[in-house]
Amino acid sequence: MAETAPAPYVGRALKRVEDPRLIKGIGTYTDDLRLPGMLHAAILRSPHAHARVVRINVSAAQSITGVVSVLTGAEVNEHCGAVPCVADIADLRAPRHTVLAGDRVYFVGHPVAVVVATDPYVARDGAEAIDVEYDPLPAVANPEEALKDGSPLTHPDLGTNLAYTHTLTGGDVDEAFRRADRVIKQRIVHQRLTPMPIEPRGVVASYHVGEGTLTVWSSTQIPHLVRTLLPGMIKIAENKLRIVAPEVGGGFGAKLNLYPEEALCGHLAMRLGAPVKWVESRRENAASTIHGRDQIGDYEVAVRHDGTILGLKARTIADLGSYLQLLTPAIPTLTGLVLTGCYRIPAIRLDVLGVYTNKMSTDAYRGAGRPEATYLIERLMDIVAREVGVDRIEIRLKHFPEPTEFPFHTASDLKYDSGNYQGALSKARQLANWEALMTERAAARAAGRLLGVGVSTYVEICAMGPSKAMPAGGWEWGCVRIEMSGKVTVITGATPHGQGQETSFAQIVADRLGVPIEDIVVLHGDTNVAHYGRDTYGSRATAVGGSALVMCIDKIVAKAKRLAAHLLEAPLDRVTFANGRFSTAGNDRRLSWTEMASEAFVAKNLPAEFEPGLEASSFFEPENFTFPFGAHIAVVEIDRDTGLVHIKKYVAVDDCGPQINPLLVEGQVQGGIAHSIGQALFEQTVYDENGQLLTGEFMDYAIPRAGDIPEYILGSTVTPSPSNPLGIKGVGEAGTIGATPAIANAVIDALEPLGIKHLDLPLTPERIWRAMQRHAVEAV
Amino acid sequence: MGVRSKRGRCAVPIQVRIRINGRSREHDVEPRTLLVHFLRDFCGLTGTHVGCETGVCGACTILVDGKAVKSCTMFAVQADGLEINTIEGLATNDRLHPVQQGFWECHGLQCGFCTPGMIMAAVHLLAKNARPTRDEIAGALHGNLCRCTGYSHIIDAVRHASGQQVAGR
Amino acid sequence: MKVSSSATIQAPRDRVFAALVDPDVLRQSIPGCEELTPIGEDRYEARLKIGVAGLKGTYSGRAELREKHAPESFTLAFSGKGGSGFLQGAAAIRLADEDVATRVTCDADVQVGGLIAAVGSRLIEATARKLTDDFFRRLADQIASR
Amino acid sequence: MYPASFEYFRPSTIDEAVALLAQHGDDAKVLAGGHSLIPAMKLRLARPKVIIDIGRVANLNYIRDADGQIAIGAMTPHGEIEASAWLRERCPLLAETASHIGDVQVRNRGTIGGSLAHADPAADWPAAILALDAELEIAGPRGRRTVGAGKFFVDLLETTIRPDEILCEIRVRPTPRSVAYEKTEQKASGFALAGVAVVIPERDGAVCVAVTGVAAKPYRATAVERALAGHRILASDIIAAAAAHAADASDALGDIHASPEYRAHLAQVNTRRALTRAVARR
Repeated sequence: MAETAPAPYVGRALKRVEDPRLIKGIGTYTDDLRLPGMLHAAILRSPHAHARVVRINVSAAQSITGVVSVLTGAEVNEHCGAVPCVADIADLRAPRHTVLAGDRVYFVGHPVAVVVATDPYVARDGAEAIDVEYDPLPAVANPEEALKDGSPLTHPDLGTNLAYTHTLTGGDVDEAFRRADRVIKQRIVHQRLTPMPIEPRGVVASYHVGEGTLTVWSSTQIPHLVRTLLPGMIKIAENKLRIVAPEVGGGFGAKLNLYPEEALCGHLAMRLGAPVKWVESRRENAASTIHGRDQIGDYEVAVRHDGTILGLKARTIADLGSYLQLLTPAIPTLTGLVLTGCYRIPAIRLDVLGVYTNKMSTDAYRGAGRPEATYLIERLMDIVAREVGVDRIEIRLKHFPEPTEFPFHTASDLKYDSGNYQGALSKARQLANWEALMTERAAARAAGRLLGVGVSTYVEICAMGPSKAMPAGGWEWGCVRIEMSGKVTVITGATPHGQGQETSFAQIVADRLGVPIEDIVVLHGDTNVAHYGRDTYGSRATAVGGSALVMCIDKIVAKAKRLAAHLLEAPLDRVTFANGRFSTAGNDRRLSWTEMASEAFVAKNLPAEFEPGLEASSFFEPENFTFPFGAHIAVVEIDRDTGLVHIKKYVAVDDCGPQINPLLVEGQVQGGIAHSIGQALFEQTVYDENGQLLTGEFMDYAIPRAGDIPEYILGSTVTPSPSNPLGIKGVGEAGTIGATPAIANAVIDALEPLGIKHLDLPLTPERIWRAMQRHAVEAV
Repeated sequence: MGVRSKRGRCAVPIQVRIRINGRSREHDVEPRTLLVHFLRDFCGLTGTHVGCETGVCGACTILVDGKAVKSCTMFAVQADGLEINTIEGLATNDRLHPVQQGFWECHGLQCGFCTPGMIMAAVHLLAKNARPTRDEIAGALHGNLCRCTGYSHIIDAVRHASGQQVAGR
Repeated sequence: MKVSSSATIQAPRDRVFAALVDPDVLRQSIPGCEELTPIGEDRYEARLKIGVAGLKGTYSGRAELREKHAPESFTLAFSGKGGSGFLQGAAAIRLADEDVATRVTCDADVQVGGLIAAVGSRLIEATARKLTDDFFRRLADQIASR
Repeated sequence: MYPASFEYFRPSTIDEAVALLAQHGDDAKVLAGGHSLIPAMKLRLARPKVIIDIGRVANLNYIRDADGQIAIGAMTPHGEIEASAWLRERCPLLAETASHIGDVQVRNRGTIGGSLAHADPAADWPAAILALDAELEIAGPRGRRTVGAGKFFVDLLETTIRPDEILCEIRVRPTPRSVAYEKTEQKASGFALAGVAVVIPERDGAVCVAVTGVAAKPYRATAVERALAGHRILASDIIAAAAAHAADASDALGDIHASPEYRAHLAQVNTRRALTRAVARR
C-alpha cells in the first residue's frame, strides 16, 4: 500500500500554535508572575540631565510602613559591577556605567535609588519620599554642540564628548571624486526614536538560599546573553544562574540589552533573601530604555553627468547618549556597512563620530543601522536622479548588480549572498500599476494637488551572523528530542517574542520528521531548558536557529536509520525514511517514530554500540550573513492647507528567501512598515536644549494607530540564500528598512512642484507646511 | 450618605464587590487601588495588561456594564456593584469567542501583549455594529496601541469575526 | 524655554523699580508666594504654593537679584523644586518710561525639569505665561495701593 | 502608575457632595469620569487628599428637553452624547464634537461635566459650548447658579466653578443642521491643536465661531463673526476672508507638537472648513 505524502507544512499560512493562550489572556508575562513573599521595587530617577548628587536623605522613605529597604548607589554599586558594552570598537573612550548613579547623574531617568516594599504602591510612595539634593551642572543635548570646544562634558573625566571615530573605506574614494563630473552634497538628519514595545520592561528575581541559585525572569530578547554577562556584574556563577524570558511583549531591539535593573533585582533578591519584582512604567520606559537612530550626516556623492555614481563620502555624527549600553557604539558603524545599498558603488568612505550627550543611550532599534543606511542611500538616489535629470527607476536599475553576479562584493567588503533586485523592483512596479500611477500623478499635479510616488529598493543584513563578525558568538543552538511516546520536543536557543517560531519551527520539524505538527512542542526562553542560545535579534532566529534544528534532525534521522536497520534486519543503506516511517524494500513493516522511540528508550533491542534515546543537539555556525532585499512603493497625497500626509497606496515586495509560513512573513512585513510610517511621518524623541525629555509618555510620543495604516498590496519574490540549509534570509526588519525611504521619497516627490528637494524626518504636517510657506515666498 | 473610607493618612480599605465574568468577587481595597490592579492582583486575572499610565495604550481594556473601558483609568471603588467582563471570561467551555477566533485565524497578534485589550475593544464594537467597515474598525480601535502587527491583520481579524470575507483566509 | 512678557504699570519708573526689588512687594506679587525670606544681600529663600493643575504643589527655592541698574534693569536668577519637578533660570527685567507710566519687560530663560517636563510639556508654556501675567497684575495692584 | 493615598467619599446626592467639598476645601477633588484626574494622579502630578466620587450621585446623567432647551447632565459620558439620536436631531454639534474626543473607551467613561470643569485648553467641548452659547448650572453651598459659556472659562485650567461648587448641568438651545466642528488633533494625545466649532443660524442671527486648543483658554473668534456679519449668503470668498481672522488677538500657544504660528494657521484653516461644511448643511 503506497502512502501518499502529506502536504508539507512548510510554506503554508498556518495559524499560530502560541495564540490560544495569548488570545485567552492566560499567557504569562513578567508582570504576571507572583511568587510567595515577593517584594516590589521602585526606582527613583534623576529629573536632571546633569547634576552633582549632593545628598540623599532616605529616612522619610524608610519610615513608611511596608518599605523594606531603601538603597542608593553608595550601597549597591560595589556589589553590582558595571553594565557591560560588548561592542568591539577601536580606541573607544568609555565611562564606567554603574547600576545606580554615583556622585553624578548624567541623564534624565538615570537611576538614583531603589525602594523595596511589600506592595508596589508603597514602593512608589517610598521613592517619592526620598529627598535628593542635586547641584545642577551644565548639560549638553545636541551632539554637534557636544563636539565643540567649551561644550559641557557628559563625562568630565574623559576630557571629551567624542567616544570614538570609526572610519570605513572601500575602493579609491579620492579617485572617484577626482573623476566625478559633479559632486552632490546633502545633509541628512535621522531623528532619535523611542522603540516603545507595548509591554514595558520588567524583572523578577528569586534567590534559592539552599541551592545558591538565582533565577531572573526578565522581559528580554536575550536571556542567554544576559546569563553570559550578568555573572560579571553580580557575584554569582554562570551555572548558578537561570534566566527566563517568559512571554515578552515586544522588543524591537529595546530588549536586546542588559540593563541595570536586571543586575539590581538579582542583587536585591540575594541581599534581601526574598523575590523582588520591578516593572517599568511607561514614563521610565521612555526615559531609561534605549532609544534608536539619532544620526546627523553630511553626504557627498561623486557622479557622472549620466548619473553614474562613482563614490560616496560621508561624515556622520552619532548621538550615543550618556552611557554605552550593550551595543551602543556599534550600531552607527553598521550604517556604513550597507550604505551602498543595492548598488554598485565602487568607492566609499564613512567617518562615524560617536558622541556622548546627556541623554538616554541609543542602541539597536528595529533594523539597527540598516534603516539609517537605506534611508540615506535611497534619499541620495532620488536626489542624484533629480539633480542630473535621470529617471529614478533608471538610476536604480543602472546600479543594480545582475542576478548572475552574486555573490556580489561591495565596497564595504560585504559579500551579498544572492539577489535579484531587478525582479523585486519590476514586481513592485507591476503591483503598483506604475504607468497608471504616473498618469494619475501628472493629472493631480495639473490640478494643483500634491500627489507623490516614492520608491525604495533595499538590501539588508540578516541572520546575524558569522561568529567572526559578532561580539559574542553568532551561532545558534537547537535540540530535537523524540520523546518515548513519540511526541517531539524541540528546544531552540533563539528566543522568539512574538515572531511565531513555536509555529514556524514546528512546521520545519514536522515536515522533516514526518510527524503531525500537533505532536511537536517548541520550547525556548529559559536557560535551564535551552542550554545554549544567542537569542533573537537581527532577523536571525529562523535562518540561524532553524538551521540548527535541521542539523539536529539530520543527526536523529541518521541515528534512527541505524536502529531501523537493526529492527528491520536490513542493511543500513537499504533503509529508507519517508513520511515519518522507516522501511526497507521487501518488508511490509514500517516503523513509526513512536515505535522507534519506544525501542530506543526501552533499550532492550539495540544495535551494537548504539546509545539509547533519540535526541540530538547542534550548533549552527553561519558562514555568512544573509541579505534579504526588496522594493517598496508608496503613494501619498499632501493636504496643501495643513501639510498633513495621507498614504493612499502602499506596495511592498520583499524577498526573504523561501517562506516557512507566509502568514507570519506578512505579519512581520506589515508590522515593520508600521514602524516606518511612524518614523517617516511623526515619531520623534525630543529632548530640550537642556536635556529634559519632552516625549516621556504616549501623550507626547505618537506611535501609529489603526487609522494610520493604509491597505497594503504585498508581494514577494523568492531567492534562496546559499548561506544556510533552509535558504532563509530573514524578514523581521525588512518592513522597517524598506518603507521609511519609500514614504519619504513619496512626500518629497509630492512637494517637487514647489521646488522642495529634501526635508528631514519626521515629515510632520508643520514641517511640511513651513517648507511650503518658505517655497511659496521664494517662488514669488 | 454613600460610601466613605475612614480617616487617616493611609486610607483604610473599603469593601468592593464586583461581578467579574459572571462571578461575584469581593475584596477590601485601598481607595487608590486601580481597577486593573484589582483584577490582576486581587482576582488573579492577569490577562488584562498595563502598558502605560496615561490611558492611551488600551492594553487594559475591559467591559464595564458592557462598555469598553480602560481599567487603568478607574479606581476599583468606582466599579463597586458593577458588572465586568475581562478577556478570561470570553471563551465559553473552551470555545473561543468569534473575536478570539478571528484574531487566531488572521494572525491578529504577535507578542500578544496588546491583544486582550484589542479583543475587548473589538467585542464592544461588534456588539454595537455587527458588520463594521474597515474605517469603523480602525476608529473603534483608536484607543488600542499595537507595536507588532501594524494593525492590518487586526482589522482582518475583526472583519473575520463579523463574518465578513477576508482575503486569503 | 523662553518666556517673554511685558506690562505697563501706572507709576513712574523709579517707583516701579523700587517695588520690583522690595521683598514685601514681591511676596505679595508673586503668585502663590507664601514666604520670601532674605538670606543675604538681594538673596532670598522662597516658598510658593502654585495652584495650576499640573504644577499644583509647594515649591521651595532661592532667588537672587543681580546686575541691578536702578531704575533701568536687573536680573533675577532663580531656582526651585517641588513635587512635580524643578525649575531654574534667569529673567532679565527692563524698565522704560511710557509717558507717565512704566513699561516693564521680562525676558526669562527658564529650564523646567522633572515630571512636569516629561508629562506636562504642553502646559508649561501656558502656565508660565499665566503666572507672569498674574505677577504683573498683582504688582500693579501693589504699586497702586502703596 | 500608582496614585498616592486619598480618602474616598461616594455621596449619593449633589447636596452631600457639596457639603463634603465645603468640609474638605482645597484638599478635595471631585471625581467625575476621571479621565483627566486619574492619569494625573497616577503620575502623581495630582495628589488630592480627598476624592469625592460623584459617579453615583443620582440624576446627573441625562439628555432631555427642558422647556425647549436641551439639558445634559454633567455626568453624561461623551459616548452617550455622541450616540443620542434625539440630540443629533436637535443639536448635532454636540454629537459631532463628542465623536472627536479621545477614543471609544475614553468616550465611554469620560463625562462632559468633568471635561468642562477641568478646562484643559486643548479639550474639544469648550469650542462647542462657546459656539452654542451654552448655559452651565453650578451647584454650591449657596444653591444653584447659572453661568453663560462666555463667562465660564477663566484661564488655563480654570473656570468660574469655585472650589466648593460642582457643575451639574449644561443647557443649550436647539440649532439647525448648519453646524460643524473641525479639529486637527495632536497626534499622540488626540487633544486639539486647533478645534473650531461653528453654528450658522437658519435665517437671521449671527454666526458663532469658537476655537479651542490654540490659546491658553478657548475663545469666541469674534473677528471672524464680525467679518461674517451682514452676509446673507456665505460664499467661499467671504468665508475665506473671515476665517483668516480666526486667531486674531489669540495669544497662540506653542509646544513640541505645534508652534504658535502653526496653531494659529490651523485655526484659520479649520474655521474655513467648518464654515464651509456648515453652510453646505444649511
